[in-house]
Amino acid sequence: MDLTVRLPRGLVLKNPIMAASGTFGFGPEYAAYVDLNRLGGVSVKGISPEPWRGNPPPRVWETPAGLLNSIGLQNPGMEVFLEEDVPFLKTVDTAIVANIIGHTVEEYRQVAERLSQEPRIDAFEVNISCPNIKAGGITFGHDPDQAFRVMEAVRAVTEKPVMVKISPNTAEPWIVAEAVTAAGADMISAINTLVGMAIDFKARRPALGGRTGGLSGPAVKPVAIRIVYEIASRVKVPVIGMGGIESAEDVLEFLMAGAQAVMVGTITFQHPERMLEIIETLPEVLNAYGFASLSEAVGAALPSRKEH
Amino acid sequence: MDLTVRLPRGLVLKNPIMAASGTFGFGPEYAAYVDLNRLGGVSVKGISPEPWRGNPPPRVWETPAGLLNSIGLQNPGMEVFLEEDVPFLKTVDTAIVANIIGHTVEEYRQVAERLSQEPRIDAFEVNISCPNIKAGGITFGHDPDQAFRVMEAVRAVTEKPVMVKISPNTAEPWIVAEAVTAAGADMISAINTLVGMAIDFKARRPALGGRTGGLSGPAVKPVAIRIVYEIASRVKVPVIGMGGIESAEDVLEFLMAGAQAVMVGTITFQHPERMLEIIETLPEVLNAYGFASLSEAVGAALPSRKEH
Amino acid sequence: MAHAFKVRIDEVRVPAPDHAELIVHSGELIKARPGQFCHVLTPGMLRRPISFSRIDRARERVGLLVQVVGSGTRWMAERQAGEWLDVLGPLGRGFDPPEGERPWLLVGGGVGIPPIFAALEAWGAQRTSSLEVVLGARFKDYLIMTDDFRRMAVEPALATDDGSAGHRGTVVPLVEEWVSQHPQGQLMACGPTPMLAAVSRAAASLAGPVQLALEQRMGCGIGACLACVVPAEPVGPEGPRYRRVCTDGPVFRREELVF
Amino acid sequence: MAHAFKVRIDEVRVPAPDHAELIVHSGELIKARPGQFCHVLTPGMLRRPISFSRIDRARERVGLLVQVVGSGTRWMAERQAGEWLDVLGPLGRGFDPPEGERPWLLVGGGVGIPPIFAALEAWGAQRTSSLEVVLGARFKDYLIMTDDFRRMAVEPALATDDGSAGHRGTVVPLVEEWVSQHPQGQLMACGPTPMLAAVSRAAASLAGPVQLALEQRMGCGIGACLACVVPAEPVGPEGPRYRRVCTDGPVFRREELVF
Ligand SMILES: Cc1cc2nc3c(=O)[nH]c(=O)nc-3n(C[C@H](O)[C@H](O)[C@H](O)COP(=O)(O)OP(=O)(O)OC[C@H]3O[C@@H](n4cnc5c(N)ncnc54)[C@H](O)[C@@H]3O)c2cc1C
Ligand SMILES: Cc1cc2nc3c(=O)[nH]c(=O)nc-3n(C[C@H](O)[C@H](O)[C@H](O)COP(=O)(O)OP(=O)(O)OC[C@H]3O[C@@H](n4cnc5c(N)ncnc54)[C@H](O)[C@@H]3O)c2cc1C
Ligand SMILES: Cc1cc2nc3c(=O)[nH]c(=O)nc-3n(C[C@H](O)[C@H](O)[C@H](O)COP(=O)(O)O)c2cc1C
Ligand SMILES: Cc1cc2nc3c(=O)[nH]c(=O)nc-3n(C[C@H](O)[C@H](O)[C@H](O)COP(=O)(O)O)c2cc1C
Ligand code: FES
Ligand code: FES
Repeated sequence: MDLTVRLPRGLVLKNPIMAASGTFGFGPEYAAYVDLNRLGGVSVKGISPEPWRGNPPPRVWETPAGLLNSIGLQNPGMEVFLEEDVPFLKTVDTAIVANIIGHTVEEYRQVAERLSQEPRIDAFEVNISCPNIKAGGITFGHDPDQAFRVMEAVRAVTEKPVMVKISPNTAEPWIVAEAVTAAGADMISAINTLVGMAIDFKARRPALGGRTGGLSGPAVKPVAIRIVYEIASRVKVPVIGMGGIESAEDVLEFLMAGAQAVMVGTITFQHPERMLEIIETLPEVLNAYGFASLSEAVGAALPSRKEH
Repeated sequence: MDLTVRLPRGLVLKNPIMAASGTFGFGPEYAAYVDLNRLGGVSVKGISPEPWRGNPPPRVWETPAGLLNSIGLQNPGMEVFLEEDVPFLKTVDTAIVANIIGHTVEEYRQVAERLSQEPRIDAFEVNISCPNIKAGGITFGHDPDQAFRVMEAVRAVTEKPVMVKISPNTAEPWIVAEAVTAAGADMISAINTLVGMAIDFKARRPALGGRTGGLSGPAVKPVAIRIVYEIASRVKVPVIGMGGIESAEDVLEFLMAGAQAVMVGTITFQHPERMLEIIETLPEVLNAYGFASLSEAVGAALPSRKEH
Repeated sequence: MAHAFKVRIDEVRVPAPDHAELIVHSGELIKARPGQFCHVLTPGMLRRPISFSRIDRARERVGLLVQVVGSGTRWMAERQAGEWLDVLGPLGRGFDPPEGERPWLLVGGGVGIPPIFAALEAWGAQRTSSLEVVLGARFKDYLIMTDDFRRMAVEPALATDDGSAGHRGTVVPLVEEWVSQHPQGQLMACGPTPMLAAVSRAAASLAGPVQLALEQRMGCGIGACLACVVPAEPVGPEGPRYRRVCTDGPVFRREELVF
Repeated sequence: MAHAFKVRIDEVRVPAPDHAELIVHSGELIKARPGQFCHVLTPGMLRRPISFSRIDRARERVGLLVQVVGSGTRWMAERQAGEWLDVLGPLGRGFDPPEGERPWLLVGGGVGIPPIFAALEAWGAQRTSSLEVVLGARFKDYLIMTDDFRRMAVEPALATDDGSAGHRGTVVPLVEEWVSQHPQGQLMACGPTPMLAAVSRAAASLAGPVQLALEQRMGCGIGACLACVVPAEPVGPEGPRYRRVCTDGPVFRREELVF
């Protein structure tokens, strides 16, 4: 079965399975475990103009079927990324998505402009939804006007395909999706993590160094499916779905809810090879539920599709 | 260990464990399985002035460590409740919380006024956060002004203790908590369910009859802990915590995050007797983590407590 | 006070591919009526409702016959004799006993067959009137318990979707035929909802009671959560009223239901 | 290409209450250096990092000695010989071999003892200079592996919080004493972070390398997620830099760290 996914501005994925930002480093880290050439794409760790330190440890905490993290977007900044990681990325054949972050609209613009010059970068994912930093990050993602301004600034400096990553922590995430689409976003990716917390009984304080953290993993899948479904029902641009994917069945659930492709995060920590297994079994699973092609499954559960 | 909880307006619980609304019927249903006299309290299924039909089936769907439901607040209306269930409730000695719902501010007022005349009802829980109905319900819970007006109308007609149940589906749930406290709420209960969805592969549509549903169970605990912690940090009134409680350790986590008492929902379906087991083991668990009393644990992880 | 309790699995039978029948020992569950169910703890969030395939009061054993359709039934099918199940039950409204004089038709589809067999086992011996059994399934292998019926000296009429055993197609034509021949008859059926809807229509003219055992996704299993509802009479301006499979059913009279 | 793989448990030992040592067979894991770890799949969301307690190249067996502190270690301690573990490894930066001429102190606290024993087993035989071992634990029963040290002809100095074996208190006074007597010495330590912080201070004046093996909660275990960081040099205006225990460590030089 042909698993190719054709997205706006000529972005082509070999298959709909990409590594989710922040769970796959900048690419080289998992290269010993996963043949990157077989992935649909890799969204690298969030990149800012200058280095960010991140939050104090502990930075992860297990929860029922989930994971809380408060990495705080630690990254060495765009110049180090270009120097140290892009040369490796040039040796692999998979779509590279640069996940970009900033404290201000200007910082988003800066990093998009600089990385736009790098041909190895195939697309941008504008992260306005990270719950783990105080300024910037999620605050842009909760306000359609600010989200619009970030996307507008990024659009002004790049011709590459751009997706905006949506926060699940608002009542109506599709409002932000509509705002950034109006500002020129080519795609929406959803969801980022839910804000959560755990208590360390012995320390008598929140378990994570950053106090609150972002919840990911299978626990959040129903929230993600619903947001993908609502956005796909309302917005014309393609949606990249994620949140709790563990299996090819989970991928099918996102596809049927309206996603054209997906990203896989937390489960990679448990099973580095899981994305490849999913890619291998996806055709069988599509067939088992009566889909002759990938595109047939996309949006199959949306109301508009039922009326046809 | 004395587990008594003293709450505003003379509401006294034998212990901090109450049954969560919608998971325990109106009281009689579980009476064959659980000695209600041993519970801290029971929050009954949401009650409206007139009968509500609820949503089409299927109404529940399993998710990883969670449960989606779209019951849609089916209930026989306040008069049937008073006639058919209150007589039974008069035979048991536990705090009875009437969970009330309405499509309009006026409906909330009506049901509060009518039930306020019934001495067996010890307190109200104003449900402005149910994601499973279209009009009323969650729309009140997402708008601090509307939430204020609902609480104001309820306050005008009852002297009984009133808690307002908060939706987790907004960026800053404490804003609604602050609004209803300003309108005279004596307590906050949190959280109601997260909005979610699952896809039925064979039917090629959302699995629940109501399309979206409310996510509960262990999966949501980190979201609940964080919201309880934030509300308890900001609002002066007592917080009743819930979301994913399975064990006495989970209860302790809510207490340390600032809850004075808790409600237990989804796990009761799996283990009807679990609430009683929790009540029995809570003193040991408190002791194991160095708490000599219940009140010592309340808020132990809050920043204000650390500064003392 | 009622409570969840543990029952020992005495024996595990494999009546067909993808099926397992757990024979469990329990002085409590043998109080069940055919058509009642128990709510079985599995590793998932919710218990699984399973009917009784046989109720052996003398030996204090009941049967739980499952078809593997997902994680919970797979887990059940993997149990071994000597292990324990955590159950709530018996739960729900079972079949009312057949009326003595009326011709009696039992209709089972797929994993709706077990409670039908339990009904035959409980009441078949005292029957004074004619009795027939119609069983349907997707294909031959899934026509479970046919030997059990034969041991009760009943030769069931069979139907399979693919014609691999008995009539090709559903049980409905067989039911229609029986109804036309036995206007004074009574009927008990259990199976997938579309089958029950068709059986209900086919049996509309019967003079005797038509009892249908329904399935619905359940939460509590004891009447508290209102998860397990099905559309029922009376139909008001907003549509049918909703009633609970776990306590108002699983067995309903056809007049009570709206398909 | 590296990958997660399954290793067979040859033997399960119980070195102390609440502890278990799984002896697993693996041609891959025996390539490990003392101080490295493997990332073990358990039923939870994340794998569990566990050091090697012994690395027997000849018999192709390594030891994984766990103290039961939660769900994952409990699950591991319940494994039986003949079962399989799913592991990633060996991972991380292990201890550098001791420098031949320098007096050598090995310090282990609690479940930090296993990698210390692995270091002794790997390099103890070739030593040309003096060697001492200091072990600490909460109480006597938790002083694990002391017989293993004795079999290597080393009598460890002991300390317990409650004085139930050896000195009452922590290992720190014993380390301080050794440091004052061996200014040219080198040191390897593994244990809880507060112990390592104190050992690091006590060993500040040593002329030889001071290697400390740290713990931190991990996600990926292979350097991708930046979960497992500890504060490290250089300290900038915003505070220390963060480095990864899983790939930059678990073993660090004391100069690299900020406690
Ligand atoms: C009153 C009653 C009696 C039943 N008796 C039998 C029986 O004797 N033998 C038998 O094999 N099956 C019987 N079923 C169906 C059986 O309950 C389901 O096949 C089973 O719950 C599926 O669980 P799973 O984990 O394997 O499937 P999954 O699809 O993984 O289950 C997911 C969830 O959906 C629910 N679910 C899935 N299918 C059904 C269904 N058809 N009906 C109700 N809930 C469902 C599960 O309980 C669970 O909560 C009965 C159902 C009811 C309501
Ligand atoms: C490099 C390294 C080597 C280790 N070697 C050993 C060893 O040889 N023997 C041994 O008994 N223990 C060792 N530990 C500690 C061991 O990893 C934890 O005790 C274990 O992960 C606890 O898991 P749990 O499920 O039992 O506890 P839980 O508290 O239920 O675990 C919850 C989560 O916290 C993490 N966690 C809890 N405690 C620790 C801890 N101290 N360090 C890191 N993560 C933790 C778990 O991995 C899990 O993700 C080592 C830790 C590290 C980082
Ligand atoms: C440890 C960790 C770090 C993450 N870092 C980022 C990040 O830098 N940028 C980003 O957009 N999302 C980040 N995310 C969110 C994921 O990309 C993804 O949206 C989320 O984890 C849901 O998918 P999952 O459940 O498959 O992990 C991170 C998630 C985790 C678990
Ligand atoms: C089946 C079901 C029905 C519910 N009905 C109501 C309701 O009528 N009113 C209400 O305020 N909350 C209702 N809730 C929400 C619960 O009271 C509780 O807030 C939520 O389930 C989180 O707790 P839990 O994870 O322990 O179940 C319902 C939850 C479930 C699972
Ligand atoms: S399953 Fe809860 S009412 Fe029937
Ligand atoms: S655990 Fe992921 S970087 Fe160390």
